[in-house]
Amino acid sequence: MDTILKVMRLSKSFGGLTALREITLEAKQGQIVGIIGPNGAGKTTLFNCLTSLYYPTGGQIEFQERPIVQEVSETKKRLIKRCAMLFFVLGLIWVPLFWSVFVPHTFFKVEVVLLGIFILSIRLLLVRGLVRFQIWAWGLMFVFLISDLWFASWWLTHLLSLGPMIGTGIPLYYFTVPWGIIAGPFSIYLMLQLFLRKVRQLYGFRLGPDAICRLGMARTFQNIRLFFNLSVLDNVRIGFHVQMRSGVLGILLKTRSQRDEEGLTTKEALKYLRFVGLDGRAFDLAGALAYGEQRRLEIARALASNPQLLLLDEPAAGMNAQESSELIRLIFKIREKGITVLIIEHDMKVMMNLADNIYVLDYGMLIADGTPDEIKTNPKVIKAYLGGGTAHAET
Amino acid sequence: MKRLCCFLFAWILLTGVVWADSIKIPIAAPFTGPLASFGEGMKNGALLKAEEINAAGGINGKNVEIVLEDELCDPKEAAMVATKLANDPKVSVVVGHLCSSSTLAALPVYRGAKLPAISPASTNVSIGKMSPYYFRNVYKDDFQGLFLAKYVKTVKGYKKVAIFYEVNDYSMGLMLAFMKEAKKLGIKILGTEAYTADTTDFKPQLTKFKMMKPDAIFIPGYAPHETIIISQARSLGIKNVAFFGADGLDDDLMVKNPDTEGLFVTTPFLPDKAGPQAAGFVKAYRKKYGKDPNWFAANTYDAVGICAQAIKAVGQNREKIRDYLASINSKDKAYDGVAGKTYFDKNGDCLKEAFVKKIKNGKWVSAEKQLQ
Amino acid sequence: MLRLEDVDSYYRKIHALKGVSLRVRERSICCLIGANGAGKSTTLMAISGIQPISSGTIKFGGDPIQKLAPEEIVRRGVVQVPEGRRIFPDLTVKENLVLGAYLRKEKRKVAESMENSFELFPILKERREQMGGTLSGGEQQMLAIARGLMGTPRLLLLDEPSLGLAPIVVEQIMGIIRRIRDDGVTILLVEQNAQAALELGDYGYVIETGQVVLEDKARALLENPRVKEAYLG
Amino acid sequence: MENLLDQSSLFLQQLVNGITLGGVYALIAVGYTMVYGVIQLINFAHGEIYMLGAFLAYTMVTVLGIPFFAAFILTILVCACFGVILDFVAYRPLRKAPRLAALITAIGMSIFLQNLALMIWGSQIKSYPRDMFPAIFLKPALSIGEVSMTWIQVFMLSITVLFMVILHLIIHKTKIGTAMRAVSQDKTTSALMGIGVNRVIAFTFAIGSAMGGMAGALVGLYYNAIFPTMGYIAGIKAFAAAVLGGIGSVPGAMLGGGVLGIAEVMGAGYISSEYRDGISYAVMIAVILFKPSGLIGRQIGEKV
Amino acid sequence: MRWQLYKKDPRFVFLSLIFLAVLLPWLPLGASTNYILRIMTTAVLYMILALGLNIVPGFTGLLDLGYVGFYGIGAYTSGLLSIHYDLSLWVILPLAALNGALWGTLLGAPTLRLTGDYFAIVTFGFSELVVLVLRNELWLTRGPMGLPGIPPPSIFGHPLTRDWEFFYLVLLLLMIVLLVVTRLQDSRLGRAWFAIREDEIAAQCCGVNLIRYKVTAFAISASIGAMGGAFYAKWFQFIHPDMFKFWESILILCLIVFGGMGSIAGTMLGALILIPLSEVLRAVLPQGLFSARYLIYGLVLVLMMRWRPEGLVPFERAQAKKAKLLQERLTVSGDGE
Repeated sequence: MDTILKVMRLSKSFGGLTALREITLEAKQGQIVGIIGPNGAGKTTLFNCLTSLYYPTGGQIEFQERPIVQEVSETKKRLIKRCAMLFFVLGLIWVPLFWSVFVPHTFFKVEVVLLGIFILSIRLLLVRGLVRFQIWAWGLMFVFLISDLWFASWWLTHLLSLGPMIGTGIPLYYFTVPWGIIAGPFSIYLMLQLFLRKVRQLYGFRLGPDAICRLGMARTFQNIRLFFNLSVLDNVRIGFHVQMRSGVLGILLKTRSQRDEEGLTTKEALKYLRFVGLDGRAFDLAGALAYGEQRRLEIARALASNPQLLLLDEPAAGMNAQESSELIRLIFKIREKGITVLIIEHDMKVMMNLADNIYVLDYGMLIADGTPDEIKTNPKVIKAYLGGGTAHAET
Repeated sequence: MKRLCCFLFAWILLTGVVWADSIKIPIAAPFTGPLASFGEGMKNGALLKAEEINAAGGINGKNVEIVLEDELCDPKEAAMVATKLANDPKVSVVVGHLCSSSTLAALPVYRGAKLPAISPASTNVSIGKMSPYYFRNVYKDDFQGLFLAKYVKTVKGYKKVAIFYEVNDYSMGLMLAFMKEAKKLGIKILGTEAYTADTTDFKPQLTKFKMMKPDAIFIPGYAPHETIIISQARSLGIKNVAFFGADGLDDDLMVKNPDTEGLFVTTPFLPDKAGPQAAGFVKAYRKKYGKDPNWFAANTYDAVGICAQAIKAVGQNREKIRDYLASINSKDKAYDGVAGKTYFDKNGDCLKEAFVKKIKNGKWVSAEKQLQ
Repeated sequence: MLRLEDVDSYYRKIHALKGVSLRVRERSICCLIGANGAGKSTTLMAISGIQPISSGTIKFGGDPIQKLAPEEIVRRGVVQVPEGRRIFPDLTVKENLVLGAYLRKEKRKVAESMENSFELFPILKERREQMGGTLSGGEQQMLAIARGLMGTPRLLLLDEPSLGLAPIVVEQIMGIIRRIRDDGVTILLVEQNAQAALELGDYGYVIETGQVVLEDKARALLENPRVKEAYLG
Repeated sequence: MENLLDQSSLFLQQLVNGITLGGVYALIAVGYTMVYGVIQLINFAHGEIYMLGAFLAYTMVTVLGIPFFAAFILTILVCACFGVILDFVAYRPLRKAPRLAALITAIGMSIFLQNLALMIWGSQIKSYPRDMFPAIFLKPALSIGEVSMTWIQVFMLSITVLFMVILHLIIHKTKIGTAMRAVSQDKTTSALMGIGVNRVIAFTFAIGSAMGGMAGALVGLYYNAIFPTMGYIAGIKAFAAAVLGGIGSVPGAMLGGGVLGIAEVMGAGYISSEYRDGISYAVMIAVILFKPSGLIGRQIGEKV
Repeated sequence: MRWQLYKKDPRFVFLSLIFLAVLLPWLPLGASTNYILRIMTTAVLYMILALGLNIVPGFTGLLDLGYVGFYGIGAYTSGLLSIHYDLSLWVILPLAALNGALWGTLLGAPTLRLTGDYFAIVTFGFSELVVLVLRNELWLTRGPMGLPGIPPPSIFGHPLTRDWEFFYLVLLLLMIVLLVVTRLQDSRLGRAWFAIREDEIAAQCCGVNLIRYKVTAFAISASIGAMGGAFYAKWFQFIHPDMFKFWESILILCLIVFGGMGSIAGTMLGALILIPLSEVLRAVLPQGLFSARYLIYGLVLVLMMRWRPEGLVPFERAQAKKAKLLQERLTVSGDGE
């Protein structure tokens, strides 16, 4: 069996609070993998990291051998920060130079001084954005780097034709030559750095939840997130979104392929609804469904995107015994389709019958993994669940 | 069903036409909104004229009825009002639209309905050429700007002038005309600054003017803002600089402000410079409304007079009234009104004199020296 | 002291509480245990007047309180320490505590209670001027309980005080809860950590999908095979 | 050399103008920022309260003949009450509704109030007659060379600073202020602490509206022009100031107001007076796009 | 059976209403026919505008206060193109729509990641900036002098001047817009928008790229607005920056809030009721109060939000109706169960 999902040393912290601490887990093709743990153990945070709703603070995620999240080393981050500082320092020289050459004789005019302060403060702001890894700073940086590059070459090529610096009498090339020599290559270097994939990732150029879904990872939510004001059928048809191709023009012209696609989607959607046992309610509003039905609809919607890996977040929560046994049957049916399922559940009872492999989380750490039988007898797990003990490995 | 009832109700309201045997002359102007005080002048002038006509036995035995249509100086409203008027068979001529933008918006409607209209107040240059059905008994902006430039140069002898204009058609039209003429006459324009109708803080611009040290500041705009501008200028310490403007400042609002002492403006109408007929008008106006007429009142008074004359001559046929109005095309055929003689050129524009008046001891008086 | 009778409540369209009845005796620790989403927190929110109930009565000391505004319920002495601490992260520890005593007028007595809580939680005294958000999880929980105590409650509702805390800290907190009870405050403790809660409590209820399925003395519940099964399957 | 002197006195005079204008923006911005901080609502109608403040003071002085300073204090009180009523009538019923609903209500309220003022007072610009104008205000307080500052500017600035300090003290040193901060962070928990959330929100509205009304009364006097649409532009600019400073933070509103006022005046003075309003809009858009947390605000994360 | 189906089909209802509208100029209304036609032309124009705006707040759930900016851009595109190049209406309309879409994309791309109220403020700022540019760039727009003398549109060399001709033209435009909007609504794109409106996070996890679909919505909305503006310029033959002030945005927003955000029928109903209302007010209200008629629009917004936030035709009811219709259609064609 192939490994479909591989999570390595994944960490996530909010402010000072660590929600996940170096989680490592993997799921193999066709398995049902359970993640259990008491409330607040970080299970949902893990799911949110997997589906890119959160961005992990550290660690790596691989899905179908494709890296979704890569780790960026501290050294790289430090390098970027140093480069950003250098960029500002070069600006300190650049601004007076610029006035001297391009706005001659007006060096002390109020407006010009204001303009200089303005440019410098923008450069400072940019540095701040850059070291905080903000996306706008990344984009704006290129504008500034290109202009720096251009001026560096301009000054180097106009070496001797420049007069002395206004107000001082010092020959300008004392400043321009070193500035040009440093700033030119530096601009190119920094641009290349910023284009690195890992660095781009730092600035938020990462796969969004939609791209993750497109790759074949679909999920449900702990507190049901359906489109309550739309019909059940439409909910599932939205699930088909990633499988459909028609664009604006096709829709406006209602081309044959668009019509066919719509018809097919409707049929398929009804098929999925039958699969989860909701075919009788396809034309009702999703908000009108009972709780258990809403859960199943959410699963149908997730299935509609034709996933390789299905993430179910507490599907049995709030269900009675009969409903949850129906749910277990449904999950087995899903597995038969060849879909790998990753389930969060805090209720061990459900999990024991269901999962091939179980990971146990407790306050953000992985405390055990193994088959259900192993887990059942694992003392750490029992402690975590029934609680109270001090016999924890950590303490 | 409910919807249908609503619709029917609206329809009945809309189509309700009042049947009364009188000649309707509608006045379309802003009677509410920021320019309401000008609209009020128009209303008063028109009502006064209608009263006089009716007292004299009406037009061909029928009474004149002034219908007030409020268009808020909003082009869209103006077009709607125009359509309403154009589709009223009792309306054969319209006196109206104060703001040039309203006039321009209403103009295609009147043209489409072949309804003649006289504007007593729209001074925008482009109006005349647009429609054969539009006339006006007021001069154009370019004339006024040119007049002012000449007056400033020859009578006042100012050499350095700064302009503080509002971003609207009237003010900018005046500014452009003034600048063009100033260049010819060798008046130095130190700078132009703008403001919008929503602002009341003019200090940044005025501070700039203060540093320019002009002889005078030209403020082509409307009275409500300009009175504040002058006050703010004085409080900033702009003391020995004269302010002057155009007919948009001819309003009692200016007199109420003690800072405006010495301000001079152009106007199409001066009570004491006009003929004996005007003296009667001024007297009647004072009696009825308890204040002096401004030029809006005078011009509207005349416009209603021209309409009445036209209806009297050719009846209530729109096409004939237009032809009649177009035929008033020379000095000897001119309508002799309180604001001077009115006759139209081939565009429907008129040529009229302008006068200068100023504020002295908190009152509007005619300037000692007029430019002839 | 507190009595719930047939309380029904809806959350959106979901029937969250289906006829919950329970009673809390004076000067005791009553535990409400159950799985995630079973309706434990909803019960507490209903008692505190945040979550509206559709039918049933909630009586505190004999008076119905289900229609009162939350602040009125607090005034009567029912104070809740909500799930997940919910301290105010941008206020200092001291300000958090002052807010706990929001409805109390006498400044001197408030200062006295603050001294008491500092005695109970010495760590808070050290962190007095620190922002609430900068405390560690255990400290936040202590702050939350101390803040609840500032309101001089007659009945303290504790919602999952052990949530996300290391076992040693849980131990500590449970000890403090016992001390509070000994000081004469009645406690309704909602827990997922059944072992810890039942060891501490006097009486227990087990709640499942909005219904009370079991109730007994805490010791007895601890031995009950159904409880074990409910958790370990 | 003389040119240089002129230049710098121009600059200084513009700075004085800008700071005064900024003070006004700051006073209005406080209302936005406080209400936003507590219930995350852009109270569009706040600009209208500012307008009402101006009209109320004007009406009290001219129609009822109350001396200005008494009218000033009365206006502040009436505006505070008005803010509370506004909250009670328009926003309280929507506390649990989606934010879009509250926002649309706010816009509706703003239009309603503006047109109500239009009906009551008419759209003409109103000015205080000279004899009812406190005479001292027009005298220059200081004048160095070409740069001058009138007493009313001094009065406005000192009032602004004074009330900002008072506000800061209220928010950070009193119980109700602590409660306000608590409510802005977590309404449910605040209710659990026995804080009357609605009462605290009403108090916030009262303070914000009092500031807005005060700004209105001052501005009405300073520019001596009062009209029904004055709240619309001023409100938007003050909102821009609040965003610039970091919405939810009172010192931020002060800083944002000052920066925006100076930027606007300098922009009108040195760049283009035609695009004067545009400068505020552009600053606002740029700040929202690039730094939504403002100069001294904190990033507000969204919960999943 | 089929007839039963058709009778309930909203498309059938719309078509019959439009048929009635086509009859309107020939009803015996006496002299005021043209006046009523003008009011109805305005109402239909606002229907188009409201349908366009509806795409953003109605379908994707973002409050757009800058719609009038695109309306203005469309109007000026149309006005300038017809004055300087004398292009035909059929060239101008798509060009104006394209220009609107261009600006919509330019504005939308950076701003659409903002949360609701910030987005509203930015769009508001945008529309104010558009008006400022229209006012101040004299070389292009003649600024506050307005743009007079726009030649009326002509069809086969016959210039349109009469009111009924414009009425038919705007009806035609309405039908086109209606077709576009309904097709979009019943497609992959429309469902993606609805998903965003209902729950952004769930939509993302269903594979909907938020930015992309929001930008698309914004661009399409802008282009419909611009098209409305293009017609407006040709109809009025004069445009002025003051016509595109913020109040217009509020008015259009008011229409869709009143009618029901997100529902097409509601949006049109809103325009059909509220726009003629303004003229009824002119007849009913005393002179001084007419200028304060926006008071009523403000009141409509407040009261609707308080008592009936979903509008006259609520979104979910429209959705439920649509689903039932689809069910019936599928049963008839035997595709369904």
